[in-house]
Amino acid sequence: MTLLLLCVAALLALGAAGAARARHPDGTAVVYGGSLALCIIAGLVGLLHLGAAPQTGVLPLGLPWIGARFRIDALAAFFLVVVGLGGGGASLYALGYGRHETVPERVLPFFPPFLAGLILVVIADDAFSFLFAWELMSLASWALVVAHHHDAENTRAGTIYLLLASLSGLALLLALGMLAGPAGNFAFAAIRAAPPSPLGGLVLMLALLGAGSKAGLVPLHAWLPLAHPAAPSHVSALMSGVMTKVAVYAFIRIVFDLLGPPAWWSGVVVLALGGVTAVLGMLYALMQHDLKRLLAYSTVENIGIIFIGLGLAMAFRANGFAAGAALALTAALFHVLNHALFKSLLFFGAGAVLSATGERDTEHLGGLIHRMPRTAFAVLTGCAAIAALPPLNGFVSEWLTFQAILLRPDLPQWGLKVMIPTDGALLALAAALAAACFVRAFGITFLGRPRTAAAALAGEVDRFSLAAMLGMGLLCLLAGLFPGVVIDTLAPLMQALLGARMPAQLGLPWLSIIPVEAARSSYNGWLIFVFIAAATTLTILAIHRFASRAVRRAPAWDCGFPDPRPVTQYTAESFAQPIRRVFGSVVFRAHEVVLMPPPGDTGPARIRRSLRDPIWDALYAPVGHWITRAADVMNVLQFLTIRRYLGFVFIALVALLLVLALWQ
Amino acid sequence: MNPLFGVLGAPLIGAAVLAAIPGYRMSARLNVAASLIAFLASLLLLRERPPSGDLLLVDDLNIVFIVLSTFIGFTTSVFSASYIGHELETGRLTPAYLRFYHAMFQVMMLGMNLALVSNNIGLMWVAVELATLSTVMMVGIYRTHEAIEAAWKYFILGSVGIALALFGTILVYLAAQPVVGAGLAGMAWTGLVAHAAQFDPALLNIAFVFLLLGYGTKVGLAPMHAWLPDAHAEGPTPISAVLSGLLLNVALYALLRFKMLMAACPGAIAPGPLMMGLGLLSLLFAALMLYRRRDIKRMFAYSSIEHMGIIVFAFGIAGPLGNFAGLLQMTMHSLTKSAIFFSVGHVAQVKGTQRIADMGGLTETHPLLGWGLVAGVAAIAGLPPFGVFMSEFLVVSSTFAREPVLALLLVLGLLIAFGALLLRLTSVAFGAPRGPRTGVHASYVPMFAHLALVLIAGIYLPAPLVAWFQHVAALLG
Amino acid sequence: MGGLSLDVANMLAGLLVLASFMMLYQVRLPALLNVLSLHAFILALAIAWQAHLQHAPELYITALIALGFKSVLIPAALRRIVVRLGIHRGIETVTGVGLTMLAGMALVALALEVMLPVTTRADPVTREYIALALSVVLLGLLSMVTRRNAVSQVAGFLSLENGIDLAAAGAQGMPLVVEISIAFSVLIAFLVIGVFLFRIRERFDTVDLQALDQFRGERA
Amino acid sequence: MIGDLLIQGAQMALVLLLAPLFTGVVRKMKARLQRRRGAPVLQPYRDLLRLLGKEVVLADNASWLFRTAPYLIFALTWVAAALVPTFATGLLFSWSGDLIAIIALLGAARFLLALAGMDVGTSFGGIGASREMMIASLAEPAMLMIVISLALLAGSTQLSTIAAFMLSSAVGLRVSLALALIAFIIVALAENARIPVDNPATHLELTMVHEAMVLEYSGRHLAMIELAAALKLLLTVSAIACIFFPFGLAAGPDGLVRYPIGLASYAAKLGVAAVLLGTFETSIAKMRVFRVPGFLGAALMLSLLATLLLYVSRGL
Repeated sequence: MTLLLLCVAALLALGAAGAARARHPDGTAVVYGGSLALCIIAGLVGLLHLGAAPQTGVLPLGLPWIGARFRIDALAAFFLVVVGLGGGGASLYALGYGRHETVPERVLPFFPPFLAGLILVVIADDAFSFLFAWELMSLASWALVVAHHHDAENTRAGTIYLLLASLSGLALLLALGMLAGPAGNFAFAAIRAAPPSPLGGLVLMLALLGAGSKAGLVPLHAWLPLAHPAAPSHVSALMSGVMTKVAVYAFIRIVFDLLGPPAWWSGVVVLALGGVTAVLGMLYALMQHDLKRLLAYSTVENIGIIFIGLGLAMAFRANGFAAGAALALTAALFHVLNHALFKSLLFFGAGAVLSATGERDTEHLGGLIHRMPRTAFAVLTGCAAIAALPPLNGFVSEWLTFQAILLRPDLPQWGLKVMIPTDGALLALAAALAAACFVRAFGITFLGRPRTAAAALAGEVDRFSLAAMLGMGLLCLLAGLFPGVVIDTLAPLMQALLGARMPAQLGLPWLSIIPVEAARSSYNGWLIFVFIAAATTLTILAIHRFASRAVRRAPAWDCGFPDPRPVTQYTAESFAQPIRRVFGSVVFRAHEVVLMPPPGDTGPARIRRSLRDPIWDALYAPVGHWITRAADVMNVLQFLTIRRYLGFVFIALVALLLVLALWQ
Repeated sequence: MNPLFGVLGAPLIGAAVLAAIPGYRMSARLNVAASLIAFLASLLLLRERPPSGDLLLVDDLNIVFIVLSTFIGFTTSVFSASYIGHELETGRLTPAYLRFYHAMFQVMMLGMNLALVSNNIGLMWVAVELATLSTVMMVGIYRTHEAIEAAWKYFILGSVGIALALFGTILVYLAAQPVVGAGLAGMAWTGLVAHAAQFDPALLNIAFVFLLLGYGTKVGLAPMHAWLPDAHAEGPTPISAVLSGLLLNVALYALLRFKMLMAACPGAIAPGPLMMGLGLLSLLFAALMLYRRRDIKRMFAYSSIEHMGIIVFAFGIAGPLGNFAGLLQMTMHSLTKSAIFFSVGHVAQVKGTQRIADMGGLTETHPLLGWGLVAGVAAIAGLPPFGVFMSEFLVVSSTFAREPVLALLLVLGLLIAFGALLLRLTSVAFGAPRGPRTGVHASYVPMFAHLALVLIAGIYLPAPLVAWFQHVAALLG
Repeated sequence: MGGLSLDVANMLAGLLVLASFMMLYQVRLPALLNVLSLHAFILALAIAWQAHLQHAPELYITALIALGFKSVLIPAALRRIVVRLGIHRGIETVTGVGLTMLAGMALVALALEVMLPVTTRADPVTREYIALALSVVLLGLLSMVTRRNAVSQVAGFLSLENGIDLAAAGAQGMPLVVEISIAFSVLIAFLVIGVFLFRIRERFDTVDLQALDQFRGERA
Repeated sequence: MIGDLLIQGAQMALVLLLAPLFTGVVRKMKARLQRRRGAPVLQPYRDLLRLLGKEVVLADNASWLFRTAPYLIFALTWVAAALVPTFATGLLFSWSGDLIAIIALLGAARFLLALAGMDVGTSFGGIGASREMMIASLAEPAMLMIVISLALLAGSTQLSTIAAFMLSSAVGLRVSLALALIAFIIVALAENARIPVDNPATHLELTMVHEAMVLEYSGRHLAMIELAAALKLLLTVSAIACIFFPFGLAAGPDGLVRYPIGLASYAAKLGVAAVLLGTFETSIAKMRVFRVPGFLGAALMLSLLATLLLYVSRGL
């Protein structure tokens, strides 16, 4: 615990050092090297505490009569590991990537405090410290989002981000305030000891609002696709991979730890939101051609998957089915870890592409697999993992979620009876769309022929970036091959939170995983991997040995009409067109118009497409409109005459006197 | 020697001397010196507290205000020294006006300090009036049409407010007179609070209505707020800082005293709901008004209204948490808002305008001012690691557990206000630089001193301070 | 205290209220200032009567201030201003005098309804004084709100302040009354000087948007 | 153990050997129905051998991904096929992946194929990949919903367990099973690029999906992809047979006698499937691409309905 707090202090100091030495050539190395080391320490501390008894500490800071309380229990430890992994990876990556930064003085001072905020949220053990860290995390990441402030889009993104972050902070504040009661028992220990709040449902909804808006749950996701691309790529990775997970942590902490057993309908709400988020997030992602924005929307999708798991856990818990809740929560947390890994990797890849070509727009890329083979390989791993392909890790967590969905068809409540299978369909749809989305993302960016000179002249990125990407890729593979390790590591956490755990996995033959019982379902990642590897190798060997191995290079065949210009390739837009026609016409009111030149005109035909963001139109635009209207109406009050202002005083006085006269 | 002589004498003598001295450098230094003496004297008050007399009183409640007031007076005088020189260079002010300005600065400090230490509600009223008159002068000092209009508006509304407050004061005396007896004792806080239980509650109720509206005008509560934005916007920036940082507090202090009186009288209406209502109204109103502001100082003036709303709301909610939060919020707001005005003042001087549209990219052209402003706005918006976060945390959480609906309104107001501040901050501090990029001879010390204090308070409140605040909070009921 | 003294006190306070109504009614500026002069004169009498009743010699000072300063000096100064600004012939466009008078009646009723029940512990003179003082205060505020002209607003404020003076004088044994009335006089002096110095006429009180644009930084 | 290993090996070899034959039979069937004589049923083997012997003509800008993809696609499909019981349940490694894993393995193969289609940067590759992923985005969820409804019935996602459950008398006739079967068939047609979703025999630009993706492939690479496609077809048919018509499936350790029965019934089922598929494909026209979503959407709805019915009542 002391070590961890020292880590946080060191990170804050590192931020100060970053401010002081930002322009110095070794400033980048010092800051990122330092944060790498500290993240490793934090991750290790988390790892050591995974199975250990909770450890607490108090500092005489924060709310004076409570102090800043900290506690590492299994839940906090797990998320510490996630933070350590994501933060460490981002720092390592930034050792190389950060050297291209044009405004280091706007990035270096805020990166370590951002990490400190992430760590503090996870270990905070009273409402004040928790929210303090929560807002610190928001503020530091906001500063990073607006680092490249000359671009008006970035500052707009920052504004929307901080506004929604503030909403989330206030919602959590309300939730925790309700839990703490009028006497202000803000320590989590006191909240746990207190009898369950009679307004538990309200607290839960507020927690959902607060944590959900930070995590990017539809319809509160609006900031995410704006802010994540705006930040420097290693920060995007951290925001997408880790910060949204910390929001998930907040939800779990409040709902599963501080609040008593939830009502079953709250499970329905969470399941519905999770399912909608998963599908809508992916559909949004499919409509993007900005690489980082696409990744950000894919984060929304994954948050949806995680919340499906959480909703299942709540539904099971509400029905007193602890073992099922353990399975669902394990699936959710496994996906938390997985997403942190592959989303970091993918954002690193996007950053590598950005620094190699200066482009984020996939329509201006292409053919990078030739110029950046290692990056391409790492990104391909990430794409396969996020598309839930076996034997990588994304598949395992989604598989576990499916197992949880299949677990109990006999829950008594009708809401759950309808919602759970629907979520199954939504999850399956989201997974299939994810595969399409990442085929598109990887294919357009890395495959084919370069669409611009920048893409044609790109070069491989530096060692640190590659190390970070390949490291994350390796972790994705390992987590996919040996999921039993992760599940067993999570077991003490489940035991502490739910009073039940999944069956022990590590003792099983062949290191398979069996979520419930052998006859029901089992999966063995490494064996499948070995099968695939062996089959591939054998085939190649056999064919090369017994058949032909001759290769001749020739121009592409292309059905006999090869066109050397890269414009004839499929673009991101055209790739998405079938899906846009199938889903987008309803969801996004997608509309296509082909403008044909008049006969005789040799100009090209043009296609114009339009999309509407349904959620923005239905939720954010009206709110903005309403506030603008109200502000306009109120603004009249700035330009009244003194007489009118006196009139207000007069009316107030007479009204109060009248009230008194009537009241007496 | 009685430290009160320092607190009151330094500005009094300072005013007299400054009125006589030409030459702005000298007088700016003297101004700083006088403010420093007052501040040091107020620190001495912490160590030894003079016995309360018929007219003057130092107790646990007002000492908070005195120290805060003299401290901000001191830092503002330091800021003013560098600010005012620039005004002279650009010709906005002449040496004669500067002489007047410095003298008035001390008169204003005298008025506020006197209002804070007076034991007599009549004397306090006179002192508040003195402070009002001197600030009216300062607001109109640039003699532009806008400044004169602002000063006039301030003057009229302030006068009406203060007249209502006087009527309320007379009614309080009237309620006290049968119990305490005629004479000075009937107007002394010490006597009033001690015997409040036997006062006629109905009379006190009416008195409180007048006092709330009267002093509420000076606090800047909606709908009596109209003078405040213009007065902040058109006067010299040090005065804006003092107005927001001090004068509003002085009026608030008066309100708090009367609230204690009400609380001590069992039959009287609870002042809480009234204060909560006015506080919420001010918060929501100011939050919406923030959006259409084009003048940066006027915008922060509205933010002061917003915060005064929160503070009055917190004191209205009362209870140990509410009062503690109110005190803390008030202290933090004073420090932060004056720091913001310190920054804004220099910014406006550099850019030659107060129009938000003509500023941009400050963090790039003037990093210290720009980041100072960012930190200030973050602090005022209640973001950690700054002190306002703690007070808003306490206000919102303690309200929600008791009055969920009110808390939701409070949160709504906070969010709306935050949105506006953030929008404007973004356009001022970030983006491509707009307007002149010339350097500035700024004194950063006051601004960063305030921000540092706010930062420290946000992370660590020293135990004695906490105990003291808690004690005061308990006094407030 | 005899019945006569009570009656006199009552009559004086009542006259003050009546004068306030006259101010509400008056639309021509010079006439308004005359009424103001009368208003202050009645106030001076009322305070003097209180000084006599309460045996409080310092109240005579207050009465003298009221007489000299408010009844003579200030109206005279205002008259000069009115002439200087060239608005002495103007008729103020106050809409609905009748309505204003009705509102004034309602306010007096409200003041009595509010004050009389709560001052049962005070002595009868004080009771009357306070209740009528509140009426005068409210009427003064009303006239400020209904008038557009700066001078007539100042006049309204003066009558409001007279009401407060009446209350202060009526509160038995209230200390610092003299000091407070001096402080108030200073305020009023500033007010008048302000009107004079800054040539504040009607220009800030127009509803013409063009003029607003000119004088308010916000709309630029 | 050894016996299981043998069975496992035999099955893997069997599907590999049978796959081209099944394709050949279907083609022959279709030819006959169209009153053509058609190629011999062994023609696919000859095609494969010929392709294997040829040199690979690689587009100039093909990457390493393009070259490795065929082998990986083949391997993934083969591993998936190895997990499906053909004539006997109780495969040695069947527990290493369940039905969901099989779908995901096929999904991985498709993922790679689509990428390979985009690698050279031709417009046809893009067309194919884009349409394939659109079709998959509907077919995969439908498939998973079918799995869910089966799993709810059988209490397991393990193919062997499901087959064993179907063999038992507990099943009876159920609405949801019928719905699932129809949906499964629709999805199977789409997954294997059969009429009416795609036409495996055409190279007409605007209609092809699967063929467009493999347009640039030649030689042994093409052979691998063709073989993988054939394997996938066989796998799907085997899965349908194993789930919905598990008669004769050899299960348990109780002796070698059952294996010949299993083999025979498997051969019979394949024969019936080839006839049905050929007949169906001959009697229906290919759809326009944008009619396909409706077709597959119907499958998705049917399967979702099947699942919902099961949640509502286990008896349906």
